[in-house]
Amino acid sequence: MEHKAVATSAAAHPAAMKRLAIEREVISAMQKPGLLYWALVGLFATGFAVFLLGAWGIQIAKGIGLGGQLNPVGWGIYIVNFVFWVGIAHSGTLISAVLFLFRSKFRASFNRAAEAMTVIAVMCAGMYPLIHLGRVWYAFWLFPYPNQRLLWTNFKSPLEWDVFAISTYLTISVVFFYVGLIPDFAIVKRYTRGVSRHIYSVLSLGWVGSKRQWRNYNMLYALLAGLATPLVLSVHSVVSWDFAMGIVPGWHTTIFAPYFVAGAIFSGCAMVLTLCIPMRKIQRLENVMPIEHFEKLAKTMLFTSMIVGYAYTIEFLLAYYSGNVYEFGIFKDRATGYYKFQYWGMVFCNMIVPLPLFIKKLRRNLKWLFVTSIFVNIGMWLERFVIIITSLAHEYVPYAWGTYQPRGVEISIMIGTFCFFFMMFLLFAKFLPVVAITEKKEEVQ
Amino acid sequence: MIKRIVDSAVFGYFALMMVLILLLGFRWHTHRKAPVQPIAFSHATHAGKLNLQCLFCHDTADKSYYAGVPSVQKCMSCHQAVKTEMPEIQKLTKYWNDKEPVPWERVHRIRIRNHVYFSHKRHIAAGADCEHCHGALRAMTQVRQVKSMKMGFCVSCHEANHAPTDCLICHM
Amino acid sequence: MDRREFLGLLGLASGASLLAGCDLTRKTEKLIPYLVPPEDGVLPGEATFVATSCTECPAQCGMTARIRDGRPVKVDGLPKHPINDGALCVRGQSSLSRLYSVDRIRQPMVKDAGGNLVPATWADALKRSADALRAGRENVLLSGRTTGSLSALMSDFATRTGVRREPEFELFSYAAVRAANRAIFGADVVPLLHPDRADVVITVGADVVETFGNPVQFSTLLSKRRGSHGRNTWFHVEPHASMTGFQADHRFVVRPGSEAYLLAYLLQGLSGKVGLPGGVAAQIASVPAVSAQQAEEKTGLTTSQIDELRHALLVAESPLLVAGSVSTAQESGLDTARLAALIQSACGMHGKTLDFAQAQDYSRVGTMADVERLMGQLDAGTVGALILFDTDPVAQLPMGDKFGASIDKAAFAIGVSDMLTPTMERCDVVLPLSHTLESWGDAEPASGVVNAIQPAIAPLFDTRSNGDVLLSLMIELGAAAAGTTYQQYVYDRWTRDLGAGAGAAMLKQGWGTGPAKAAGGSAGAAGHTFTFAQSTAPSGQVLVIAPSVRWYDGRSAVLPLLQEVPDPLSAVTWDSWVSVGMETCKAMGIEESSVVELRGEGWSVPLTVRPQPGLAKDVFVVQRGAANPAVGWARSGGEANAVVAITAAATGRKERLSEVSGSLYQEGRGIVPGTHPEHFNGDHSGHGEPKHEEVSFYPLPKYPNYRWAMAVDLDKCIGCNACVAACYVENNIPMVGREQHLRGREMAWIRLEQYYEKDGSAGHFVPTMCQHCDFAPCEPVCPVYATYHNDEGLNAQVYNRCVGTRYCGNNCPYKQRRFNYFSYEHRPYPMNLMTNPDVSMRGKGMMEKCTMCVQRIRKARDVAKDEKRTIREGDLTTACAQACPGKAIVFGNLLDENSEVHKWAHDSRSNRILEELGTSPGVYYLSDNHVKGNGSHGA
Amino acid sequence: MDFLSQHIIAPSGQHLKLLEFLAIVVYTIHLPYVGLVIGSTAVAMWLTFSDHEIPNPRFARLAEDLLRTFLGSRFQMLVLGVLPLLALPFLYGIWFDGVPYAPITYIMLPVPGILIGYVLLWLYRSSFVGRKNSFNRHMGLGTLALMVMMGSYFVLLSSVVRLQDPEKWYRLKNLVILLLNWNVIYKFLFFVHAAFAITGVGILFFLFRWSDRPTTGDPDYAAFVRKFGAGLALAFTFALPVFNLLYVFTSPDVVFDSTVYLIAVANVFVCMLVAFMMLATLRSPGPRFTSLAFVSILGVFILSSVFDVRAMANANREHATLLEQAAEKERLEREAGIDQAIAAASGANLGEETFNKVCMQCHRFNEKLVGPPLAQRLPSYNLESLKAFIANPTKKSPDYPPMPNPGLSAVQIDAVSKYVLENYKTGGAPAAGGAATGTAPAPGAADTTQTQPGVQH
Repeated sequence: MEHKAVATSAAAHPAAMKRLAIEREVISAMQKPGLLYWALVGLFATGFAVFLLGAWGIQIAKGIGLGGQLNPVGWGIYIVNFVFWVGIAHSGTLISAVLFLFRSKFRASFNRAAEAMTVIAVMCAGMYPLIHLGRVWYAFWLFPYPNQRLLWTNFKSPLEWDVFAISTYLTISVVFFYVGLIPDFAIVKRYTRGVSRHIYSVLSLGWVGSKRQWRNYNMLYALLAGLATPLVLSVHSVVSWDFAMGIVPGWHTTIFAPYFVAGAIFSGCAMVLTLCIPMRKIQRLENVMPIEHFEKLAKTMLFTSMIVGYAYTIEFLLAYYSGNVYEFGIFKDRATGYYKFQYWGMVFCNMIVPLPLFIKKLRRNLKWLFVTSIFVNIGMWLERFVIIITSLAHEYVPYAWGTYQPRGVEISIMIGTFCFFFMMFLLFAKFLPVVAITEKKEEVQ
Repeated sequence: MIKRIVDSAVFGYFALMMVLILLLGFRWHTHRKAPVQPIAFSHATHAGKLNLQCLFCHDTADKSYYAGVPSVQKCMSCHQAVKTEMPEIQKLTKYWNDKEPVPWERVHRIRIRNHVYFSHKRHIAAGADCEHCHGALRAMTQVRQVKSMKMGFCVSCHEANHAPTDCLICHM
Repeated sequence: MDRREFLGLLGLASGASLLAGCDLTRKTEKLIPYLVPPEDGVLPGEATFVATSCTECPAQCGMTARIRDGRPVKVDGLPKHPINDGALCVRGQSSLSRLYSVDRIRQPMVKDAGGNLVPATWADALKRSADALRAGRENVLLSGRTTGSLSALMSDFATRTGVRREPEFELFSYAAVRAANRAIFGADVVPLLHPDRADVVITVGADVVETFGNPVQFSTLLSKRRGSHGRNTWFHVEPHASMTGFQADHRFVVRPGSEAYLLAYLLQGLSGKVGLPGGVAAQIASVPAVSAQQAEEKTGLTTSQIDELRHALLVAESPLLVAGSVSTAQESGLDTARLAALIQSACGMHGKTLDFAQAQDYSRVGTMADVERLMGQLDAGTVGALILFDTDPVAQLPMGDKFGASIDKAAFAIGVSDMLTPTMERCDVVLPLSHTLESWGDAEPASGVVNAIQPAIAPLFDTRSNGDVLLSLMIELGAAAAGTTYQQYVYDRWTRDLGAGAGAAMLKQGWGTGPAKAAGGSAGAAGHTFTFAQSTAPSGQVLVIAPSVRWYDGRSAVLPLLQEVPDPLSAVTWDSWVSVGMETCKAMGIEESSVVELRGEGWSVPLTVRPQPGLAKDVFVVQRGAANPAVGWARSGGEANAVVAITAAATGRKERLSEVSGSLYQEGRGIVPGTHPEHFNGDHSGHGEPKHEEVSFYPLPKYPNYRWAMAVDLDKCIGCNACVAACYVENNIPMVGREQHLRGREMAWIRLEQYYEKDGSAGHFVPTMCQHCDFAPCEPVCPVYATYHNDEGLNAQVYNRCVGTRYCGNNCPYKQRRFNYFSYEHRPYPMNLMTNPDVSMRGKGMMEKCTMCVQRIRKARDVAKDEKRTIREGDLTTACAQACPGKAIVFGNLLDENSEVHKWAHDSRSNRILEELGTSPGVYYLSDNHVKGNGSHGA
Repeated sequence: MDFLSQHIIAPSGQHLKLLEFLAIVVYTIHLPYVGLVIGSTAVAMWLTFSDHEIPNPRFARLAEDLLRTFLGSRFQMLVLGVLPLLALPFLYGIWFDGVPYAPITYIMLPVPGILIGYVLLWLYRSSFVGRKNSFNRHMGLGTLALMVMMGSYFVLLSSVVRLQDPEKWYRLKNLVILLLNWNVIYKFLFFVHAAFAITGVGILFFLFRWSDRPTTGDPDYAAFVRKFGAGLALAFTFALPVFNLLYVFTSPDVVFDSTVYLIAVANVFVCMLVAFMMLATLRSPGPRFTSLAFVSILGVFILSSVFDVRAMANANREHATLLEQAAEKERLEREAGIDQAIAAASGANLGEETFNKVCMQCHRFNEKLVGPPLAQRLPSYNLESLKAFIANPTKKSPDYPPMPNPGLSAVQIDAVSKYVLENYKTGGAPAAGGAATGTAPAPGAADTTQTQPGVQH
């Protein structure tokens, strides 16, 4: 019945016709999932259960020592992954919030996917600080709450800042994500029947699209965007301070905050591409995700890649210039020492690989973009590895130097998080409109 | 049909609640109930009625960090003559004759994992009252743990009496 | 009440007081009271001390055991003891873990039909042995070195039961040295060395701070001439690289087997000296002439070096020269020893820097010749029952397996030991020994000094003290009245030798002065033909089997603690390795952790390589106990051969060594105080006052009463690791084993960082622990205040508040924080008895580190409060400071103007490690006097 | 509350039991009524509001009925609402004689608040009729009344609940600390939900069973009321066990013994009964077991108050025993006083009695028991030194255990010292007599009376 109503109204105006087309396209991407889809979801779900939950359980029972951490290197790839995922999360907020404030059009194609990615990635990131704790069953001590012990937490500690940064970030991005979805839920509702219809209608909070609702909605959305934007800078700066606040040579530098933020956006864009390019293909969203928008994304990536590259070089310069034996020692070791492969791998992936994007043809070539994005993801992971591990491995006292290799449980948990990430994203892709329908419609004149 | 489902659901819910409370209660019941001692020794009689001083039996409380359980010999020093006809005292005499120590049940146990050091000596030297922590022993026929002995309990008393609250004072 | 019974009761009561305060080691429900309260002065939960003697090695220092809850939880040197003066070496500190070792024999054992040892009763075991002894053929008793009453009892045993007592077996028998002393000074002893009286010390091969003579005594005396007392010059001549060598001011590396040439050359320089004893002059004359360049090319030293040495010896007021260890344990060893003795006599060291009156009595100890003779008899089958009394030749002898085979030839072998050593495995009956801390007895560390040995705990297992074992054998044989106890025997002997009532005094003081042996006069005995000119010194690749500071002659390698504590030179913990010089490594194309095959005639052993700076080319060093190649023994001297020609071949295999050092060099960082670039302004003196505080933005820490601080005098530190072992025992530090060491997770709270110069010219040993910084980087980063700074300057760690983020560990520039990666709380019986109840066992997932022995501070405060005063200097010291044989560590209150630590901290040599970071550490290091500023910061 | 403690003589065991019983009674009378009042007011306000938004005669009518029925007369308010309150301080004042009074102080605090609350309620009720033209005033009054009542009862309940946690008393420096406590909060939530539940059941009971039935003769209004009441009751009865559980969970461990948690279980059980009754009522055409339901819901209140009182008693078990001992002691002292009077008058044998009662446990005159024979020791004592020794014994000889402090009053010490000092020479003949026949007037007694003045002057 609604169908007909829409149809007739559409028949009247061609613009309405276009809008309807968009609507249909996005909705059709949500039609009944096939067997393959469920198989994939199941696969990832089991992966999550076995690799992450299972391994973590064993680690809690046996002790953190199952990992590869040792005396100089107290933080293994758990923290690497933590920073990596927080980084991924960033572009979500960037694309949706910042670009929204800048009124840049191309965001509409990605923002939904990006936001979803943000939420999921923050979840992944949030797990790691817990996983890496020696006594996770006392993790609640990290939160300041009145207790019979009359104890308080140490607000001087960067880790404490982290607790707040991450939780804030999760809250904001979830709210932002959901608010963005409300009108679309209302649309999706119209196309569904039975129980799911009920669910969607509840989720849409009785959205009817009246003028008043739209006015309030836009106001709220703008406000949230305004709230979220500073987080893009603040959260990852705080994360970078986890390291910059330490006196570990290789960590203790002022360029970390901007350097990390740029890196975060860089990796975030890469991950968006990695996710959206296949999605576009599979769910046939060619019209709602035009190639130009991918190109714009590629440009952002190229730009940030160069910022990061600059940071890499300047670090060396500073270390050399400082004449500080510890500082320069660590950088020499990065380039030539035990971890040189990781280091040069990082340089290759993050500095060299993106360079061809200067060529317009390649920017517009989705296959090329996809490969590049994969490389960048790997490169950014390596960057975190290099920053965290190598610095700790070669600190002040030579007697206490050591080498770290990740061990079974750590790898397994890492795989587990990726399973979790893809599982969640698959669910998102089928059960929520992957593109902001209403905004797309607005584009139509 | 619906009716039956609803009824059983309601019943299930309440039943669950009852079971939970029972479990809770049971847990606490076992947790803090006064343990059954091998000899029904009454503090009410000795500390209360006879008004024996705590240090009379727990004689190392003011000398060592350990309050000291009175030696069987000490019990016998009086009970070789006093109330020898009572069955409980005869139990005691039996232990003494078998040259076995009395296996008292612990009442106040500081839990294993909490890495604290507590010195009875220092607290008595500071003029702390035994019963402030151990409850009104003069009134207990069967000793039980009255105070939680949690950290908050210690800290607030330390603060109240301007005792040091540096972690290392107790923790190690 | 008899003491044993009392101890029994204490043992029983231990349960009680353990639970009483706060039992952190064991959960338990029962509250066990005393049956009868112990005698006055013993309070449950308060420590008592028992004075006894250490028997981990033949030096037998005076030892005191701290008893908590009826079990010894810590051993330390006996204060004011004439030999070791309150210090104890790494072996002594670890000897407690022998008492509580899980490998101890727990009851008598006898061989069953199948030929494997099975548990048995004492009655059975004794009966079998007695029957064997009665069997008629000649019975032989072979024991390790014994002194005092035990030795006397053994002679009684021999005479009464007709058992022939063989010369005692010690791998380090000092045979050559003794022979020389017998010849030159007419005393078959190892004299006490007096570095404190010497202005020039020359040690040829003798590892005087590791195993030679009494290393603890040497270090203690040496420290009198170190640090701020000015310093004597010390030359060390050795073919290999030893810890002792790196302690000396000048370390001369000579070609193996060429020491004799050097000494002979030196001796010639002395021949002009007037007033030499006649005999000596004659002897000197008989020494084959050695020209300067002959000496040079043989020894491989430079002219300047030799001249420096010669000059030093000539001008010295009262020199001290001693040769021994690897230098005498070789073919030309006897010559070396004799030459050394001649020089000693010529320079008149006798009675001045060499004290023969207070010497170690080795007269009953045989040489390798005796061992071989015994093997001959055994093989001939003339021996009936062979009693192997607390000795382990099979494991220690170079030809151990051959000896083992000979044991089997004996009709019956009776083993007496505390652990199931290879020797014991070949015995038909094994009688378990109690540990010294469970026994009565005495020991004679040096003539004239007698240590009491008294039980600190009732025997853990069904074992008997060494004396009681002998007595029970005698009783079984009817050679002694039933019911005689060793305790009584010892008492009587004391009363006889030391006068009536001496027993009580002994037990109280722990030692007594016995009848001193007559100091051997200068005998200048008959001539001796020096053969070193003819004897062929090994050339090409040479293997040096050096004594181990951790394992002595290998006997202590069974103690897990001594495996966990790293070797001071190589930082290797749980593995066997061969040290190889850098040049050799380059030449052979091998490196760290590659396996080489060492081949001699008739034997070959694969070992993992550990590069060792300062080691000469083609010299390979293996420590006793790490490997035992069948290298035979030096005919001339009669000591087990320590220097042999070998051929080494790289196998190409690689095996990771469990070692705890990240780098052997400072990598240009000037960690070692006095070698930091900042301090290279001509003089290498530090600056007493902390620098950064004046310019700090942060409020300076306020310390109302105390600022606990520590000062380490690197000039006195000899790098022996005793502090490490002491810390392990005092603070219940878990022994995590090889696996975890390979993963870099050692738990030591204090460690001995060794840094070599790239050219191997010098080695520095820096004991480092948590520096308790005023501005500790670990503190602000902990999210839950598990670590914080208390108002006594301690960097506190609250274990049960720790959630295990490990950020503090990351942020500690000194890397002194240790994380419990697994749960190490639960130790197997009887190891769990070793836990010190004053210190809690840290649980899984907690960070831990040096607490500056906060439990001792707490105890001291307790006492002080009772006396209504503040803690005074001398009320307490930390375990490491207490153990240090060099007296190199002091601990105390920095705010107290006249405290030792305050004086040291404001000494001109005082530095603090990584001070430029602004951490303002609470541990001060007094730089080593002989560290020259120039370029010794490696790289 | 200190002024109380001056007028209090230590209560004996039975006395305390009585006090506990009284407390239960008070709660049983008071709390259900308060519950009804608060609940009905809230419901009435909601109904009025909805009626005001979208006019709905049923709502208006029900609201009116509620107000008329439940807020009742001033007399009700006074008897059920106020008087019981005033009893509480006295009950607890006696019970907790000689302990830090923190919680009890707070018990007094809400009383004025509650009084104001009733006044407001009264105003609210009377303004119901004229609500059409002064709606805001009407609702405002209601809201204010509710807030005041709720607040006051929050304080009251929390202070009563806190009586179960003596360990924390000296920490209760101010109201905030008193109120910021999970145990307290759950208790209050439990109470509120119980209030609405009883209101629900009450609607059924009072509008269908109670004297004048407003529901008669209007079937669909009756149906509406039935559904409304039953629904309300059902909903809140469901919530009750949850808060019960949380309350039990957060109570300090000391309060527990088997009875206490069985009571908690019983409480849930009763809730279940009510729930099923309400279900039945919803399903059936007409109201069913309304009175039974009302009685059971009362049971909920009774049980929970029994729980609290038992818990309080458990937590302060030792304190009670101390009080009993104090009472005992007072009694003894009174008697001692009498004895002394008699002694002063006719020189009776307080000394001898005390000796027989206390000292004879360990001492005889000339045989060795736990303590040494007095005949052998006493020559070394004079009256003063003996008194000093008895007042504060110290270890004298190695062969005997140290003498514990017998804890006698000065009078007794004086008497018993005189007694033994005079009698041990005579081989304790009277002592033997005393030992045999407690208070038989000993032959020596006369002499002692004569000698006594001699001793004094």
